[in-house]
Amino acid sequence: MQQYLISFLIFSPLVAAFVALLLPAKHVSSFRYLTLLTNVIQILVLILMLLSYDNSKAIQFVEQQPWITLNLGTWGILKATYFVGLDGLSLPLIVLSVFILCIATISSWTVNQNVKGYFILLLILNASILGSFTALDFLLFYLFFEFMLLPMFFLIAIWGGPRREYASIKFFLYTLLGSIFILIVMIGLYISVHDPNASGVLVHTFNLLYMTEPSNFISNTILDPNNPWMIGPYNGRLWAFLLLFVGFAIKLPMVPLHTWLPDAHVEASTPISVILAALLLKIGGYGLARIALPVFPEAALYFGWLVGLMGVISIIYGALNAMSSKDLKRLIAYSSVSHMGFVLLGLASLTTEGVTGSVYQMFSHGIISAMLFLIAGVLYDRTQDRMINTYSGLSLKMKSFTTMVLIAFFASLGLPGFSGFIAEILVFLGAFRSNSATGILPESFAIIATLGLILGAAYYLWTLQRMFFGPFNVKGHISEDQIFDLNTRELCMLVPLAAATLGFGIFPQPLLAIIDPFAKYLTEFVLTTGKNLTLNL
Amino acid sequence: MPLVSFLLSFVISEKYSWIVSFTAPFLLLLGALCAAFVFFYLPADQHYLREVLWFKVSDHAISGGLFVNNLSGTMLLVVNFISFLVHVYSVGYMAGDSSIRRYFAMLGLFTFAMLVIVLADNLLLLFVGWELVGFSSYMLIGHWKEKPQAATAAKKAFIFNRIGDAGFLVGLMILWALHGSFNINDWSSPHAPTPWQTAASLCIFCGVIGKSAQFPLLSWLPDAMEGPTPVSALIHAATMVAAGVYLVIRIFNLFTPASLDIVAIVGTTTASIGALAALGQNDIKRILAYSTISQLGFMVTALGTGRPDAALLHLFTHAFFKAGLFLAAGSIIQSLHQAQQQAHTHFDVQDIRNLGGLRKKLPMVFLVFIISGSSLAGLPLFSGFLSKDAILTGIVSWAGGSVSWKWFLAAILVGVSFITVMYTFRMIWTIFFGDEKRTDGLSIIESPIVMKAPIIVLALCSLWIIISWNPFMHTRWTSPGLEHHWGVTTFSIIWVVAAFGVAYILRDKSFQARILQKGFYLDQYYQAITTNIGLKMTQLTAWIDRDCIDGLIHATAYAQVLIAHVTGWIDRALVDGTVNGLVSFVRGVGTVTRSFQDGKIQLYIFWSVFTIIIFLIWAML
Amino acid sequence: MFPTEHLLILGAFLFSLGLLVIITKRNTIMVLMGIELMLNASNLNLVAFNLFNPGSVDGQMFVLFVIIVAVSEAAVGLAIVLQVYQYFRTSVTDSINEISE
Amino acid sequence: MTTATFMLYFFEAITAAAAIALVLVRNVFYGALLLIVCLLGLAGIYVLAFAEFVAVTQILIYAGGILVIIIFGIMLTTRIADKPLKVEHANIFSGLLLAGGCFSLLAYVLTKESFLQTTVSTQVDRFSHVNTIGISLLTTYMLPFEIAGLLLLIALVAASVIASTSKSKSDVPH
Repeated sequence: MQQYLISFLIFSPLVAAFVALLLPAKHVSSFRYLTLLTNVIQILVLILMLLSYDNSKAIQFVEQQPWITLNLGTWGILKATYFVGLDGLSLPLIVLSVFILCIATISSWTVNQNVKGYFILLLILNASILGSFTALDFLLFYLFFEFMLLPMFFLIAIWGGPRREYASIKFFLYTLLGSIFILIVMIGLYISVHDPNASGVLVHTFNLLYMTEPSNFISNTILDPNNPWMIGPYNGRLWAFLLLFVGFAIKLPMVPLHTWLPDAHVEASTPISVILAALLLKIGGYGLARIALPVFPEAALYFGWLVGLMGVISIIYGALNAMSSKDLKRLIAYSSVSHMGFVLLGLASLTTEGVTGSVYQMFSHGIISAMLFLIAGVLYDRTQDRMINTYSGLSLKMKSFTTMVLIAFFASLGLPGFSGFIAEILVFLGAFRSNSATGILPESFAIIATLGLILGAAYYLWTLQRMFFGPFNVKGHISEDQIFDLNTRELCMLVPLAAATLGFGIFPQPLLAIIDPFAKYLTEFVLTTGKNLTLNL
Repeated sequence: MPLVSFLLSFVISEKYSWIVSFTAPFLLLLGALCAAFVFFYLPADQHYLREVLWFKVSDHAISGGLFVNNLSGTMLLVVNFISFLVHVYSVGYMAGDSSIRRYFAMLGLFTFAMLVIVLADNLLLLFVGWELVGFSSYMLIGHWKEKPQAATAAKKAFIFNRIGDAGFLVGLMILWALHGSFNINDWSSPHAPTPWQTAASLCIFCGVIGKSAQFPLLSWLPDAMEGPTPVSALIHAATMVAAGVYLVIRIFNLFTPASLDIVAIVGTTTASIGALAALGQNDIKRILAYSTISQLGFMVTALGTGRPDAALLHLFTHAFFKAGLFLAAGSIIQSLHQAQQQAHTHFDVQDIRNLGGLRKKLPMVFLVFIISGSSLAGLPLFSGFLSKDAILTGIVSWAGGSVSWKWFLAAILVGVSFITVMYTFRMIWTIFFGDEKRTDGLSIIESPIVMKAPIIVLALCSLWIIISWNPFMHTRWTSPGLEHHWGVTTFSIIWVVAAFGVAYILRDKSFQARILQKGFYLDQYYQAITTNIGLKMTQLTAWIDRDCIDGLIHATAYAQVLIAHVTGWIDRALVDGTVNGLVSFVRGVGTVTRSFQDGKIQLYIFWSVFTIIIFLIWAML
Repeated sequence: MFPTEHLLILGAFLFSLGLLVIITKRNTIMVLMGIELMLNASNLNLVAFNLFNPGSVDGQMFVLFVIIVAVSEAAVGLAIVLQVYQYFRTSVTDSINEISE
Repeated sequence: MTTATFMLYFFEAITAAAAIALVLVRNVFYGALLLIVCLLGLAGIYVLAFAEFVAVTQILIYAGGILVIIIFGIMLTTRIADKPLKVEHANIFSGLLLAGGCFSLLAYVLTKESFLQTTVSTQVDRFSHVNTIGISLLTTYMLPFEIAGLLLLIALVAASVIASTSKSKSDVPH
């Protein structure tokens, strides 16, 4: 029974979407309740899974079904399977996804325009996010990965702000570019990897677990570790790693490739921003940890410094940009860039602390950024204005809102007691130790990255000071009675998030116990395998 | 015992859950009693440790543990006791404030965080408390958040702290890389000094610089006086700023000689800057703030000279007399405020130039000021004398026999203690002696008993008895290694008295040099740095983002569109051109076929028959 | 020798002329006449081909049936024309193109 | 040239001439009269081609029936009786093309095939045809005959029904 739980998670929203398709469009609230019901069911299933999850085992709840098997004659057999499972990397993200998606549904309660389409897209998005976090087959992963793009594009392009077309097309093109890179690598891997269990015949497989094992590569194929061919300065595997890195870094987003994010966030409606920041960005980090590092361990060692450097640049650059933002949502978006830089830094360090910290950061940033965007949404709902300069002294009028803002801001700037602190400190420790332990990142990276903390404090406090403190005043067309405190629905969304970030900040052990074995396995695997593989340069 | 301490923290957090604010002082009293219990019943030279697993990364477990020894026991007592007194005082001072719940909650959180610092057995936990202290101080400084200056000051305090904390964090990273552990007790034995060790200790000292307002990160402390006065007393005089000193004492083993030298230099610089700046201030709270900075500089210098025990002693005495001074100042401010409200006049009650001759109207406060101020100035028979004496003794023995730069530092410190006397005297003289200035004609009522009581208690604690029965001996506190040096004691007595005399002579002179008033323009430098570099950087990145990256993307997009246009033109001109013939033909056919559809029966017939004929011809040929 | 080919050529000729009438004349009744002409041309062919098979009268039978159909067609067609005329006040075919509007 | 042959040519000429005139004529009424001529000519040809019964039917039904209906139709659709109904010609080119094409095609086929070798006996019993037709109408062609009757009935009823419900375009509410 256990093995079908993941499939249940993935397909229940699809079934719900199908049901929603059949319902008449005028029963507006039925779609909301249907989606919420789906989310609640997912949460229940997830709790069931958490209860039976065993920290000591590697991949659990595995389900493997034949999906595509094509006999290509002399070309061998193309084999893709429906292969899903959970481990210490995906479980936290699944927990996060299910939780955040439920919050996003509650937050979508105010959507009034074309409700049917909206919720159907939301359900499809739900399924594809869960699918890509659990898929262990590259083709399946890629399918879900791409599938995510479609509802997201429409959700931004239809229910977005004034410049939504620009933002959605930018988002779409950027991500598509990344997808193409990933696709190239996927094809390369498909050509190069065979199924070791197939007797006699050559079976090309998409199984990610097989791809990680260097002995499964067919000799003299493009991505074979022993292949002496060079493409320019590097061999095929290094290029493939770089392509994957860029592909996932766009999603992450890493600094030179991040400009879709602020625009998409500014234009997207609140629940979409929440999903985008809390879940979609994580796919980038997830992909790096799941695919890029274990499949190309020697490239990960070789390019680790690059990944780490880009992480540091993202941290500093995102923070600086956040400081110069005038729009609250844009500020939060840039802070996301900055925080996701920690994920890169931690992964690049290839120390257990660093990788654990990265995954923890993905989780914690999911919660915190969701909260931040909800906060921006609350303000936007009231006044249709997100400019920081418009407001001052909001704390006098909106007391509980200010409390939530304080929690979110301080959680985001890494105050101890909140989950962000644990994540960041682990990343820092890992990154710093990296030089002595693995020799990948110089210590200076970690030291420079601490600047990000200072800048983070600076922009958040500055914002607090400008918007919430001082005498009460609003500019422009906003009347004072538009400013009122949180209502019950908004509290329902914000309080669990605040509780979660506090809880995981004070008692990190339950989550760390899940992540840690994975991080340990990953780092050991990458280090040992990567060092055994000769680097043809 | 640990359970008691645990309970202590728990009790403090309990208050966090919005119980009515009057329970807060009571709970604090409980806490203070527990701390006293801990302090007096803890056997000397023993420590108690209780660890709970906090979290685990790979094989390194990071525990949350409580660690109590003599040192932390003392600190525990100080923190709890002063915190208790401040709570009591606040009940009076903050009466009628609309957000009193938040105020007490934050005071509670602060005390809790402070206790975490005091009791933590590993640096990470200590860092947690460290940051939480910063956070609660942020909230308390910005308590009157509708005042823009308060918000700015709060922000400044937090960011300055944060800068120090970043250094602290780097230190943590270095230690983690070196030892794979944060446990303070693991480093109890001094290591061989390595460059990394020096770096680590200096980085952690960065945190101390931020928190204890040392040079160059000192300018936030005077600004932090925007907060309520009890907060200034608790946080910015007695406890939080002392946390830095405590931290260094706690991990003293970690510091290498090289780093200690730097610590000493920083401390001396701070002490002199603080003292000089205090001389130039007119705001009563700012005087006290700069004096705090100066005294902290003393402590840090003591640390740098390898005398953590002396530093602790000074920390201890300073906590009491400075808290007393702050609270007394707060009491003046409040009394005058009330008087002002009755008389409907308005002037800045914190400006000492507006005050004068208050000794008759506020005799009790005057007394407290005299006692605590004397202690600050280091007059004999007061606790301050003892601790300063200990520091000076330490520095003299550190400087050694030969003349070196160390003597230079010692000389500066001696000078600083001279200035300390001067500014203290100036402050007290201006406020309480002479003629009444703006306060003339105001009927001033003294503060209620809840405010008076803590002040008196603190003033009493500033007497020498608390420290040692002998008013000239400090040896009970200091380690055996430090000989009591009668020569130094004698010298300091003479020196202080001389300073007192000079101060009396110069009592009516004002030190209005702008450089002093502005605290050596440090703020302006920071302003310049942040605006010139920081804001330029943000503008630069924003520009890069908008123009370079987005510009590039737009350029590629435009290029794409351009290419699309070119290919489109090619399509139209060449491909379509050839096709166009076809197209025009097809258009002809189209118009013809259109006629099939225009309802003219005869054409329908024509075309159908025509087709049949064509088909037949084709079929036959 | 009966010049059968004459009849066949004449039939073809009449058929073509009938077609011409149908296409060129703009009056509905004339179009009907053209149809009659074409029917007659086919009748002529049937009769002519019947000559090749002297013993049978099948061709003539067909002619009879064609005539019957023609009668029906003419009756109904003219009724429609009348009706159309009363509706549109014209019997010109091109004016009756409401279907294309 | 026998009389029969001459008569054949004569009728053929009349028929063809009448058909050509039908194409050229502009007056509908004349057209109807020319059609009568044409049909009568055809009837003559039928007689010569040993299809007397068909010829009689042709004269009776076509000339007597259909043409009367047509002339009635012409008269009913002519609003003012004294002004003859003129017909405009349209699509002359395409019509000529089509008709020419059609004719040349048929002629080509006809000349290509070798019907001419077939000898047609003229020595047939002159009245056996009517007899044979009568018999086969009630035997072999029984069913078609009955159906044809039914068809006629339906057509007549339908024609009267269609013609009786009169509605003008201007009467129809839009």
